[in-house]
Amino acid sequence: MSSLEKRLAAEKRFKFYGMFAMTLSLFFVLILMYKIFSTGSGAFVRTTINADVYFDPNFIEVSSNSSKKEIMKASYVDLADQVINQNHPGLDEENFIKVREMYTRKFDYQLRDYIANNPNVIGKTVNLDISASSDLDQIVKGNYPRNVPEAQRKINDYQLSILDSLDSKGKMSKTFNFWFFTNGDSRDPETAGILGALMGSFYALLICFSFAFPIGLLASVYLEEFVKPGKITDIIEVNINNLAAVPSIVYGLLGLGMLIGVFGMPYQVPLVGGLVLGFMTLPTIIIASRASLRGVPPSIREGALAVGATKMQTVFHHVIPLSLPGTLTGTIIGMAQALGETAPLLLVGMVAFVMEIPGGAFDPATGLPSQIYLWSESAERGFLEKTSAGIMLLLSFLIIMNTVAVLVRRKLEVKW
Amino acid sequence: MVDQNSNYALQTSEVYVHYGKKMAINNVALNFPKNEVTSLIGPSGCGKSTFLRCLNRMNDVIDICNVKGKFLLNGNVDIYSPDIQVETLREKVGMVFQKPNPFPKTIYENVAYGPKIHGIASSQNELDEIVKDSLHRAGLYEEVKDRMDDIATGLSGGQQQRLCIARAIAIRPEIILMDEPCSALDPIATAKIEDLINELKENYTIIIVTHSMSQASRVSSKTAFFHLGNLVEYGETGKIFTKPDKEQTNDYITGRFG
Amino acid sequence: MVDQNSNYALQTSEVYVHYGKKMAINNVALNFPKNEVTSLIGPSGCGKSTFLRCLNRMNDVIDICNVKGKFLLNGNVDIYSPDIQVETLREKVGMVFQKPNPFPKTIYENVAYGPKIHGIASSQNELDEIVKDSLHRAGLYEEVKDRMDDIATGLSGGQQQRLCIARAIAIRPEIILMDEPCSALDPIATAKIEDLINELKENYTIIIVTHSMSQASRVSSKTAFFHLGNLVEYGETGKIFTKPDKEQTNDYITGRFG
Amino acid sequence: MLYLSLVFVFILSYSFYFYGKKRALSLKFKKNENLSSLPDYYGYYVVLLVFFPAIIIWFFLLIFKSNFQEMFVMSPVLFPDVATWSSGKFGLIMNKISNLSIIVNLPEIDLTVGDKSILKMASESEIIAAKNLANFDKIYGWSNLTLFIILPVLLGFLATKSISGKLNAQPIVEKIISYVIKGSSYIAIFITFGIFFSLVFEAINFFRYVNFMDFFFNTAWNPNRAFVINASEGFDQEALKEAFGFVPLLTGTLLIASVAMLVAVPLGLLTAIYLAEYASSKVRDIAKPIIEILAGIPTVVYGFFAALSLAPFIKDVGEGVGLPVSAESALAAGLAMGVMIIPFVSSLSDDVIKAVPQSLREGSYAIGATKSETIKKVILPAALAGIMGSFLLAISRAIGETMIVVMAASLRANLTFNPLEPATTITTQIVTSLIGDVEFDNPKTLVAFALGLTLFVMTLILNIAAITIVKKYREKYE
Amino acid sequence: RDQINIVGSSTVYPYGTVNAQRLGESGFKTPTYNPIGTGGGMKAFCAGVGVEFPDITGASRPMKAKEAKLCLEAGVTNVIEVMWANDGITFSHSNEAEPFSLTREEIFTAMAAKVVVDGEVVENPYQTWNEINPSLPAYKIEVLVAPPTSGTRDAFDGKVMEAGCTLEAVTGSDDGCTDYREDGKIIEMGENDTLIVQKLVEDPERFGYFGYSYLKDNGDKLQPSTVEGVVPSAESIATYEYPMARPLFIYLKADHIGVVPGIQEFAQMMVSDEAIGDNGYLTKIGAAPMVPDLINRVRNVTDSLDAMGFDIAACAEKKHPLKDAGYAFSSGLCK
Ligand SMILES: Nc1ncnc2c1ncn2[C@@H]1O[C@H](COP(=O)(O)OP(=O)(O)OP(=O)(O)O)[C@@H](O)[C@H]1O
Ligand SMILES: Nc1ncnc2c1ncn2[C@@H]1O[C@H](COP(=O)(O)OP(=O)(O)OP(=O)(O)O)[C@@H](O)[C@H]1O
Ligand SMILES: [Mg+2]
Ligand SMILES: [Mg+2]
Repeated sequence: MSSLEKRLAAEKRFKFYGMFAMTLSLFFVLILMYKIFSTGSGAFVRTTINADVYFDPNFIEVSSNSSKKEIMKASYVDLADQVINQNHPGLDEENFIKVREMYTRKFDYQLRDYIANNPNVIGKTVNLDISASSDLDQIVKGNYPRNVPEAQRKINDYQLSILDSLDSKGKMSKTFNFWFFTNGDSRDPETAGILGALMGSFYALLICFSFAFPIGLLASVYLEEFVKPGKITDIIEVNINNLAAVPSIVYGLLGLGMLIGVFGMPYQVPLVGGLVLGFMTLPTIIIASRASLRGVPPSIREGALAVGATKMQTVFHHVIPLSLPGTLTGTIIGMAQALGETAPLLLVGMVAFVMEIPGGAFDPATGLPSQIYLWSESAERGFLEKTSAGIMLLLSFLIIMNTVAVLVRRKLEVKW
Repeated sequence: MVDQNSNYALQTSEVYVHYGKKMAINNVALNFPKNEVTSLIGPSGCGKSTFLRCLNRMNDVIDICNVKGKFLLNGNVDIYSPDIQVETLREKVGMVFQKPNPFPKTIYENVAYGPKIHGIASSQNELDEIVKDSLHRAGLYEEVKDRMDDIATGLSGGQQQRLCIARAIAIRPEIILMDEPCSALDPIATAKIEDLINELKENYTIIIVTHSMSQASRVSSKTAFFHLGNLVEYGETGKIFTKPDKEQTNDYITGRFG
Repeated sequence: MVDQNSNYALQTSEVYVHYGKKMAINNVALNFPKNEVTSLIGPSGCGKSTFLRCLNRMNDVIDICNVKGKFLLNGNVDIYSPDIQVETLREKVGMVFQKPNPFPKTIYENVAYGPKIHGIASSQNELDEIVKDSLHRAGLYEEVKDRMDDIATGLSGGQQQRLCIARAIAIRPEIILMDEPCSALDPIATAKIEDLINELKENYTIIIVTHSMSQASRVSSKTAFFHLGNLVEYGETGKIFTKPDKEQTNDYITGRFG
Repeated sequence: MLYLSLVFVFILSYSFYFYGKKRALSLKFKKNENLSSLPDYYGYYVVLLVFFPAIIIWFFLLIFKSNFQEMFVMSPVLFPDVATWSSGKFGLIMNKISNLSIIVNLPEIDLTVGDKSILKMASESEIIAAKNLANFDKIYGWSNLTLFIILPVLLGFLATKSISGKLNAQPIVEKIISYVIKGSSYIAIFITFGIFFSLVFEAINFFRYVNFMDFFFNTAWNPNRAFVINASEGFDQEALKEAFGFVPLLTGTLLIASVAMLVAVPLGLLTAIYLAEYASSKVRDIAKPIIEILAGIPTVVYGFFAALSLAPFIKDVGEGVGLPVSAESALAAGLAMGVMIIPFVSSLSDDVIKAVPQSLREGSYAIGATKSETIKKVILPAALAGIMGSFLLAISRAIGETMIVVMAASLRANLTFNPLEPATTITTQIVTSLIGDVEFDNPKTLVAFALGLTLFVMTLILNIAAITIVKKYREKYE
Repeated sequence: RDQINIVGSSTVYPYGTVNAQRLGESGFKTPTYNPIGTGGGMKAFCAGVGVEFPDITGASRPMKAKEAKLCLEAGVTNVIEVMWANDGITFSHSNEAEPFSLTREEIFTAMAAKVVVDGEVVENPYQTWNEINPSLPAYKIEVLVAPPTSGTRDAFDGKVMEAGCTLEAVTGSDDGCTDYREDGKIIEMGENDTLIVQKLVEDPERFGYFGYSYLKDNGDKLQPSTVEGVVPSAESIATYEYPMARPLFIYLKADHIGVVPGIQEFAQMMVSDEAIGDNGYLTKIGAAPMVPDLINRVRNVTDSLDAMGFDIAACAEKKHPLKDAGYAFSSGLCK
């Protein structure tokens, strides 16, 4: 009996280990999430300064019946200066510059967009929340301390006093930073957004998926179902396992040397980035897919063959559907890795400052991880929270991707 | 020697089968007359399944299995010739396996699969009809008619076996190979299958592996007795069970074997 | 009602089993006397396997299967009580499945697996002895003695089934549940297994699902007839097969069913 | 446009499948012809005859568009000396013209500053060429569209008409599909060659500077020693000898990867077992994708986590028990990396464990085995090949990771097996060498290629060894 | 292609991108910038003329003769060198700690593998700063350094380690001047300055070196040491009075001007008063302007697109018009 007790204790222990391992893994996710969220949440709000804006026709080159194109092309720098003068009466030239620095540099763009959306506002006064500059924003959010000597601050004492007086008048507030979701990269942290990188990653992953998934699936089917084990399979198998171990940066070299160098594909574009990521993901998918193909019992194949299905039909109708969940897991993980990789993108030019939002797989673009990497390298304090927010967005992207795959996977999973 | 006799649905000779180095069938020659039922009997492990699986080239899928010999379908088609399309062969030579192996799909799809890929039905209605008819003949229809969309692996052992029979007859093969089709069936279901066999033999040729002597004598006109990979005796069922030529056969059927 | 009678190896009452919403066993009460063989018979799909699997809680592993009822082992152990160790239970109540399911390991390891985990053998020699003995009793030893280190999935259907029997008896359970243990076996192998059963019943209690009436009458002293999840009749085997109380039973055994 | 036409190809192929199959079936049922193939195959046959030409046309139009443009635009009439231009110059002018072609017909108001700036710098003939190009593009677009729609549709109909009972579609289709499938797996070989060729030339260059033996057997890695003495003498040969010793990188890689695997294998495998065998399907459905997130968190995050949270923690603990721990340690990097690769093990193993047939579990339970015994003795052996695959992927990922190592374990090559000391890995050195400010043909940069090639060959040898071993133990089960 | 493609140094990246953004605001397409390092940038830039090659490369050091050769071989014969500002390398630590005033010799003595003690070359024995100079605080010696392939490291080695090297006097050669000690006191980090800053904050006794812009943005956390008594500032860097200063460059591919719009405008903006004037947008983020005659010279270059004597063929032969002009950086040109 004591042997049974031992066995049961072993059973309990084993189950506990399993549970412990799972909990620990989940706990790691939690910690990392916490790390990211605690610094990143700030990026979703931005500090604004409330001002009455008089859309003075004297300072605006366009009129209420100008076309949208004209409105978008005109300059609003003077109007912006005028607004600041009105909001802070009696500034001399030197102080004006200091106060101007408290507002976002793209203030005039904000005004422009407002006019473009409400053309008949010209000549009227509107109360607007104007975005503050990132330096001010960081002070207000407490990410940059106020109490260090003036020389070590980007916001000087005079600006601080203005800030305090604005604050006491209740003119400082915070709004949701939708720019973060609609803008491309920018070197002004307050206007920097993730959309460009998001689209870049989206196109790259689309290419990666369209390349790696079908080819990975077919290759594993070939190896598991169609060739008799022998020299060729061995060569390919060794090859694939070896490719899995090739560091991602080397795939970057491949992209640079072959795709760009030999095939003359363009630099910096998601097409090449996606292909390189696809090369990288391919072995992961193949290895996972082969493992799950192997799990399909031979009796299923025999059943299909016996009713006169061809090998091809047997594989495509019965074997692949049963192995798809495993293939999908490999794809999820491979794509997750691809989504998080910077190194190979660096060499094919997809780690870059790109402001314009790419419209397709042939436009210059950067990817989410590249963007995060670039922001994390930027000296400006405002990019610190952007980095974390970028990571949050990347994770959301990942979660959406995973959810889709998990839903598909669950649909395909047959219990038997 | 194979003679080109078209009274035979299948003719085999000089059949040798090896699993790797292990010999499983040793120089067997056996012909199967058209529209008759032939039973293969013999002790477990003697090579009945192996031999049966040669007849629709099912052994092709086992890597280590090596089949040699002559196999003629309808007196003229060499089923192991490279020109032969193994799928057409298998469409003509249907099979029910010893261990039921339904697809992990719905009951309906299990039966409809064959007709679908062979384009046997010209319309959905016709397909439904085929499925229903096949299940009916296999004696399963009543039990599953409300569960057509359940996964087939949730059926009981005997139900799975009948489903596999339904699946095999749904494509209307010329020859049906059955590897112990009634092993998991109760007497009534067995009787139904035997009725089915009797009905089918009007148009089809049937080869059945069975352990039940009584079944063999009930359904088959010819019987072949295997032992240790050898064909010991072949002949009219009646004769085999009453006065076999060989000692071994006699021992086996009287249960004095081994 | 379950009465605490220790002449019974197993007592069950008010057993209901559902697969999801589908009912498979409906209010069955059945007791199994010690050191006797009880047969469960009934048409395919009537719930024999389901009922059998309740007796060693094998249905626990099917998510959608829901078992209710009272089950007493040796008159005092409630096998569904939370205190019970399902492993001990299964060590005591061995099982042979309807579909042979050897592990993808060597033949030797398949049989040695149980004794090993239960620590039955004290030495390698003893273990070898147990394996040999079990295989021998299952009538398989002669066929596989040279292939002990081959993977068991390469065996023929009947060989696999006997291997599973050997595997089950290797741990020397008190009660053995056998789900059609001879379905894939030829008469001789069947006879061997029946001999085994006769030999085992001296010390063990055996519950066997079978489709063969003759087998049931050969090996068992009690027989239970199931139909559509209901226990229709239970009694002395002789009585059940000669003058059953119920019309249904009579119909079934005379093959006039359905 | 480009994408739309691609979608069009797919829709077209899809509908032709049904069309072809229908035709085959009608032959069989209405005309009572004997089909020589399964009806599906006639559908596929038509699809292939539609799909491949359409795709080829698509690529053709895509790739050769610029050639057509050039042929049309760069006429010697406008540019008399065009024949003498280098291809670079040709490309530049072509680019300029295509930039111009977008704007030449725009009204003044629509021009941006950038547009004006190229207009200002354009010559007369370039502007004419640009106008030509704009016209050409219009015609080309339309003719493409018609070509693109008409040809595949026509082909499709012809192919469908050609279906007869005698046509044996199956071997044709299967042959094509099998080529596609075969091709897919050969891509892996092409990629391998691609990688090999991307590395080998520069690696050879490296070995022109540094002796083979020195590279593989030196125990000191200090690329900084590789400096130029003066212009005529080139590199200081003595110093070069000592600069690039591969050994400490190898040990560093092994060290960090082992730490990572020590974390990931037990945690991942146990998690997989728990998810597949113990957890309720609800828990599994939720926990599995959450854990998979670990694989997608950008490595910068792990890097910061390892460098700023883990490393100081390890240091504090270490100093607490009196061990000398450096603030940058292989342990910190390995731990973080281990966490990162957990999902490679857990998710993939979970899948293969799930795929083990239920009847095997039942067989084991019926003998009275506990769950854990069943898992250890029956399920894991049956799933072994797949589990090994997951380990392989995990360790590959660990070897390929750089950011975490740079941030948490520093870049110091250190010949040690003590995980409490700093260490660096081969891949990390590859990345650092590649993206520095040093000129391209300096051994400091070239060593990246040599390292890449060495790693490549090393893993190749390991894989060949692995496959020989695994082949002996592969078990097939029903 | 109508969008400028810039590649090159990650040191120039913050400036180049701010400038790119301004160019974008003025009506051009905003250029892209790939920070693949000076060396990688040169390689890509010199790969050829044509739309598939970059238009501009940023460099944290002058083009080398070898690179010029590469350019020439690929047909890139018209290159315009724009030296547009200076950068200072600061030797900093946490501002929680006591300020340091160092000499280059002291830095060398703290960091070098071998140093001179009592007229003999020995393995570096120093554990704390006050062992080197009793007036320094008794902090442990620990310095985070950039990887050997980084330009910052190169510059630091040249300007500090070699300049402060005491070995030469004893051994007669400058062998080993740039060898860092290998006893764990010198920690090689990747080019991740943000991380270095955080590590410095974590352990106030540690030092690190990096570009001046990092210091500017992390004034609340870090303080620079004075070197030879000079505080790093825009002025002291511009005049090279601060010894750890270096020039920054961009190189334009002249053949691309007029094809890809905005190349010239980009360069003009970069050297305009608004950018590198006293309150210029590049100055504010840490670029130190150049001395007036150099500024005038470079503005001349960008306006007239006349390379003013910079010729890639000459550069390949290590000739440069400013090589003998006597600037602190002159000797590094076209080396
Ligand atoms: N896993 C399952 N899921 C759903 N229904 C099931 C499952 N297993 C069995 N059933 C159903 O429960 C009923 C009883 O099944 P059981 O396997 O007990 O029959 P049986 O008497 O053993 O039949 P057979 O002689 O054919 O093996 C059948 O209708 C069967 O379809
Ligand atoms: N896949 C295989 N690999 C190796 N040996 C095999 C394989 N399949 C069958 N055998 C062996 O070949 C011999 C014949 O097997 P076969 O399955 O034909 O027997 P059978 O007559 O059908 O027996 P049963 O009545 O038990 O099903 C047996 O000894 C068996 O062990
Ligand atoms: Mg058999
Ligand atoms: Mg059953």
